[in-house]
Amino acid sequence: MQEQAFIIEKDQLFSWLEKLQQEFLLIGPKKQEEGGGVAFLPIKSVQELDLNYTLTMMGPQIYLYPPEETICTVWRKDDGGFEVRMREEVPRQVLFAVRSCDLQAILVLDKVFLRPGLEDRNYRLWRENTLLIGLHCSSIHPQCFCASMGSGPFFEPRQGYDLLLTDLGQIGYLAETLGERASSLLAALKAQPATQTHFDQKRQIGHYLLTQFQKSIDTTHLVEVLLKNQDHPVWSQTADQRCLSCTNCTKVCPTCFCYNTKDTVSFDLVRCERTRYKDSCQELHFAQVHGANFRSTRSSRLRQFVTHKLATWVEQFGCFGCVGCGRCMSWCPTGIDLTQMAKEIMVSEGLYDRRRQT
Amino acid sequence: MLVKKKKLRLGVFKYSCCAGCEFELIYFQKYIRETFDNVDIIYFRMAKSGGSEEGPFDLVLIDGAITEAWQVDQLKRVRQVARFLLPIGSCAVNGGIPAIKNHTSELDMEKRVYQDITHVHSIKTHPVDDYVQVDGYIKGCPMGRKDLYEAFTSLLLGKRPSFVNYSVCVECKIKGNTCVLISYGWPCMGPVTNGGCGALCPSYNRACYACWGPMEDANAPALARQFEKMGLAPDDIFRRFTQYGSTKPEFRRGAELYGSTTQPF
Amino acid sequence: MDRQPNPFNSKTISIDYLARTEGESGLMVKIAEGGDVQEIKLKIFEPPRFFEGFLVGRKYSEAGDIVSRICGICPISHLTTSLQAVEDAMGIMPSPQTRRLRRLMCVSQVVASHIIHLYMFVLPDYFGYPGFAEMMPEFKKETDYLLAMKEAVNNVAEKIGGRPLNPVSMVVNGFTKLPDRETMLSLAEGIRAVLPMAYETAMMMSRLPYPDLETEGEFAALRKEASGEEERGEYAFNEGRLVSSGGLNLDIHDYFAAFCEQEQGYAQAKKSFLKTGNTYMSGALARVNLKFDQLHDETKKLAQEIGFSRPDRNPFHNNLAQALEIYDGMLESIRLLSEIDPKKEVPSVDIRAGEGVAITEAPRGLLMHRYVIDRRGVIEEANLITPTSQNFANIERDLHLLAARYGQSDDHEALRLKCEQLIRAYDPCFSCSVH
Amino acid sequence: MDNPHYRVACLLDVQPETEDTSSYLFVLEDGGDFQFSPGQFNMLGLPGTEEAAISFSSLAAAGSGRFTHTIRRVGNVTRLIGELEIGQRVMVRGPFGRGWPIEQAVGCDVLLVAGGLGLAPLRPFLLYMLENRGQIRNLVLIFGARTLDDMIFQIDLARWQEQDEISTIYCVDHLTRESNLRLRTGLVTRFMDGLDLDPRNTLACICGPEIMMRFVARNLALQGYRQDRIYLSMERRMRCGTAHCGHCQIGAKFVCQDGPVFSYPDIARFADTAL
Repeated sequence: MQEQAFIIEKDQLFSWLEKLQQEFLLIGPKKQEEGGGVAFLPIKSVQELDLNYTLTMMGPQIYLYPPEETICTVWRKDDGGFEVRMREEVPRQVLFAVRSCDLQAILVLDKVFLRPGLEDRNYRLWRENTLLIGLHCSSIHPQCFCASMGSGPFFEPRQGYDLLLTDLGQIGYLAETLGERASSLLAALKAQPATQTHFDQKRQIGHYLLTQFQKSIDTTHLVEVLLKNQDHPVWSQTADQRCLSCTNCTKVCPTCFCYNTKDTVSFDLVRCERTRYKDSCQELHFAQVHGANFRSTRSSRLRQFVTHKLATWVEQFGCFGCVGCGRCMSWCPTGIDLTQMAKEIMVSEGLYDRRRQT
Repeated sequence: MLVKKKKLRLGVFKYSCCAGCEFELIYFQKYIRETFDNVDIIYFRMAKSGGSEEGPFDLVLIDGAITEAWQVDQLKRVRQVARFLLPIGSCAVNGGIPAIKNHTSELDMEKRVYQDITHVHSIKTHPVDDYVQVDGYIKGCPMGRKDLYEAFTSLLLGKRPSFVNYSVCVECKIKGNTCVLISYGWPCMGPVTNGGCGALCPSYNRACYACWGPMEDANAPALARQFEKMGLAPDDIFRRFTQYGSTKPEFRRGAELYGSTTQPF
Repeated sequence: MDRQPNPFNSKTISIDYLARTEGESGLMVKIAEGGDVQEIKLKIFEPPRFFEGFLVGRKYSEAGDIVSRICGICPISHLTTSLQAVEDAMGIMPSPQTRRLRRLMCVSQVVASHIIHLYMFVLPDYFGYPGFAEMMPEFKKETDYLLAMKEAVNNVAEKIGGRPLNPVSMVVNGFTKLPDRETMLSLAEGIRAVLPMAYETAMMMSRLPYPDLETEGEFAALRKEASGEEERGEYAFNEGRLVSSGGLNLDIHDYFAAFCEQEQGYAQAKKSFLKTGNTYMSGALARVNLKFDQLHDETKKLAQEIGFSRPDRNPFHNNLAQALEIYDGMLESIRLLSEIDPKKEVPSVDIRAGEGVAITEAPRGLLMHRYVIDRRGVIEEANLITPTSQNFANIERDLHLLAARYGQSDDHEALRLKCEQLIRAYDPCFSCSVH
Repeated sequence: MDNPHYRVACLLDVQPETEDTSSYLFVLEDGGDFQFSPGQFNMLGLPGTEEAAISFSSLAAAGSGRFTHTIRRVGNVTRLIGELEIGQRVMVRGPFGRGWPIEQAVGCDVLLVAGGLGLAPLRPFLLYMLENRGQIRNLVLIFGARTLDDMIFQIDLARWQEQDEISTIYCVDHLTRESNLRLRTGLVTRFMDGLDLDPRNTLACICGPEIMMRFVARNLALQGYRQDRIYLSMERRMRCGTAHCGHCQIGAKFVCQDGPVFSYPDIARFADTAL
């Protein structure tokens, strides 16, 4: 694995991106026409990029795992057989300026969809055709708590991305490459190699950012405490009073991977398109089987979401399912905050001092 | 081998409504040819003269809410000869707009419109499933084409259709719409409203007004209380939960927090 | 020996349920043996939904969404009328752009409604089919025309309004979202592509064997005269003065000075009359008769080609007038789509108490909404008078004429068909009429 | 291997079991081999109906590409499979999941408890045990159904009750008519005392409605059977079979990959089950 670090001037980087656009579809943070929020959208000109964003509603993962996509098309042949056509190719794309939490979320999705022997075809196609460029945050949103979840503000794992950028102000970007693909693409740039000073600067920015968090959660005993408190009143109270089962939390969550499939047949019944769409455990029918629904109550569904992200995920995949991006609470119509629920349980276990709650 | 298709014997019955859903059916966008190729219209007054209401029917679509007693009688007869019966559109599914009158006394309501009310035979507005068992709902105002397509192709294939049963929010997220409730503080009914419209209103910069009616098991009281926190007056909250689908317990529970949903005669 | 006509030995046409119209109605025609018409009753048994009743107590901002559910075919007319009545009550003058976009929406809806009416409701009568579905296998070209034209005009309402039925972008004082210029131009292209089909449609309609009849009522319509530099006023749909062939020329606010409404024991709809006691006809034929000069030149030429001469008093020719309006509406849509370059405007409202009236031309005729609104924007009074109520009295009067004229010569079946054809020619909407 | 991976199978034979249940014998159309172990399942589907997870009710026959599913016609997929004629095709993905812990049976008593259609996934396990009878000690089958007419595999049942290699207890809720099967009346839990089994050294495998498994497992635990040797097969909404779609998750487990056969303690610690 090839690891290199360069200093790239900002103009240089943008012109490099423009060149990349000849081969790749560029996707990056862009201010939306309506509402003024920033979203990951296809970029026509690099001027459209908004690199100071803190939070997008939908993570860049929607370009690796689309909320709706076709898995295959099946034809009924005249001889009674079936012809199954899988998706063969996807466009080549660059995901630019992905924050640390979202890089972590992509690692999580990799664990789900690229498990050896059980690879998901579509996800692999998207992933292989995507150049992933990270950009570290330069400010912290009040809802962010990535530091608590170990997924930010700087991205530590040396895996998953192609290029990782840190904004060093006037000096430009510290660019750390991973793997052959990014190195060869950057070769044309003839950028200066980074020095220890630059890494020191990066570390300083990291230290500064760590002081900016307004939200945190202590994860030391989180897993066992949550698993122990499956019947805690916080579940039913929050569910009854505030949870709408609208599924927004799961739809915006960058690690939520559940999907459902749906067949659409043509009127002549010959052609069938099998699509999958991101499903949600908050939806009433999610755990419906013939004759029973294992999570028919709203509180059991809410508990499933929180305990999965913060507890059972660890046993499943060896990491938290929550990357601390704060999306679920930001886009919850009633502002349900999973860290608050977890803290309430910890308080009742005597593990958390109420006064320390933020 | 191709699936052997039989033409569906179709009946369409109209009760109290604007007939927009029937209209939607006779002009089922690109699929009108396929639709008419695959059905035998047995009874559909808006599209065909004559026709018998005796059935039997493979598929009966009910358009409109029940507001008069004769409709109940006919509906029950039709149910007996229908293999599959689906209410189409908000009026039939949840009372729709005609159910707004349920929150005023029936007599007052009639007197506002007619001087002589002796020829009026209205009862309170009821959705179809208050009287007969139904095999699903094609929601929408007018009914959603996606669900209509699903109903036809499923029945041709011989399986039960599966209709959209998630909230409008899901479609907003798929489209990447700015959330009008959170970003603008508008009282959007999307979180408790059944999806299928493609998050139409939020995509057009306005708050969802719940024209598809409640999503199953929606927690309307929680949203109603959120509206109160956002500064809406009680009567405004009441109106939002009674414009559509207040015959359904989901919305009624939201409305009841801010007004009376039951009225004496 | 000459047998004296026995008044009790009458011929009765009784239709329990009139098919291929919007909404529910039946018909009863009784003709004495001698040919005297004894009784005509258009029994509109569409159940009342009490819109005028439950609008009371609702917010001004809801009114448009609620009333658009009066009618599944002309929701845009109800919506536009409602918005304009609210604006009238609050003293709001929408921007020229808003007014033009509304006009575009209304034109597209009139065209769409006429297309469906002619193809799906009218044609089966003249070709002897129970419905259009049964015609489709034989009439492939007509089916193609129907689908292509409807799609092109529906696209306009869908792109601008969100959906063709019950659009969502139209609100008090504006549009919540505007299409971009590219969309407008591509919509114009779409309509241009089907324009020849509209021409063909008019030709086809002109060849149908319409019964002879002359209505005795007046024609009433909304008319807007040319102002300033305009060569001719626009063929009014949403704005203008009330005019009639009887010489009426009124501000819309004076509607009640000239028109009145009566309840009928046998019908859930009310019947409108002129205060003079005369009946009147509104809708496509009335519009074309009263505003022929304001049609596009191409339409006038088409009118000549299909032999339409005005004033045309045959109510069956309402179908011809509709065909002309389809063609003219497409020309007008193309003009508006090519001209309007939508600029962002935020629809803002200062809520004020007041009384407001609006009258528009729905596909089937004049549509009046009147509201009284309190200072919080809550509706205190609502009065809606729909096209079919306006035409109700004249339909029955025409049926009377028809029965008198053909009652002796036609057999039962032929007369029944003529009665149905006459009612359908008016394109009545019983859902609207009762509401 | 990339997922999903669809194969096409052809219907060879249908054996009616009860009024709404039949056993369907399929063969892979690509001529390939199909290896699977008792307790595993396939995703069966037809274009237009999505898919349903169905356990194998036969033992794999090496090199034949043949497999049997015993299916009750209750849902979209199963009803349409029920309408298939011999020679028609289905789409197949599989085999998926972890089956019964065959290796643990060696040297032990084996108890099988089945309710209704739950006998289908246990049948290949039982057939395997009978083929390898020498490796285990006592073998007991308790099978319950609502009535005699709800009992599947009646030919097998009749044979097993006469075989010395296996002790059988068949019970029904209501005795409706006579048959050659020796039937008792009552729920399966009524017949679980005094079995000729060594609680400390018994592998217990349970399959049936979740509520039945709950009481059987609890009953066994109370009788002193080793809980970690009680196994049950969970029915969940499995959509993908490859632990991607998330529908079948219970706690940290994916039923389609970690199951459908689980040990009792594994399942009992999670919420959202009847256990």
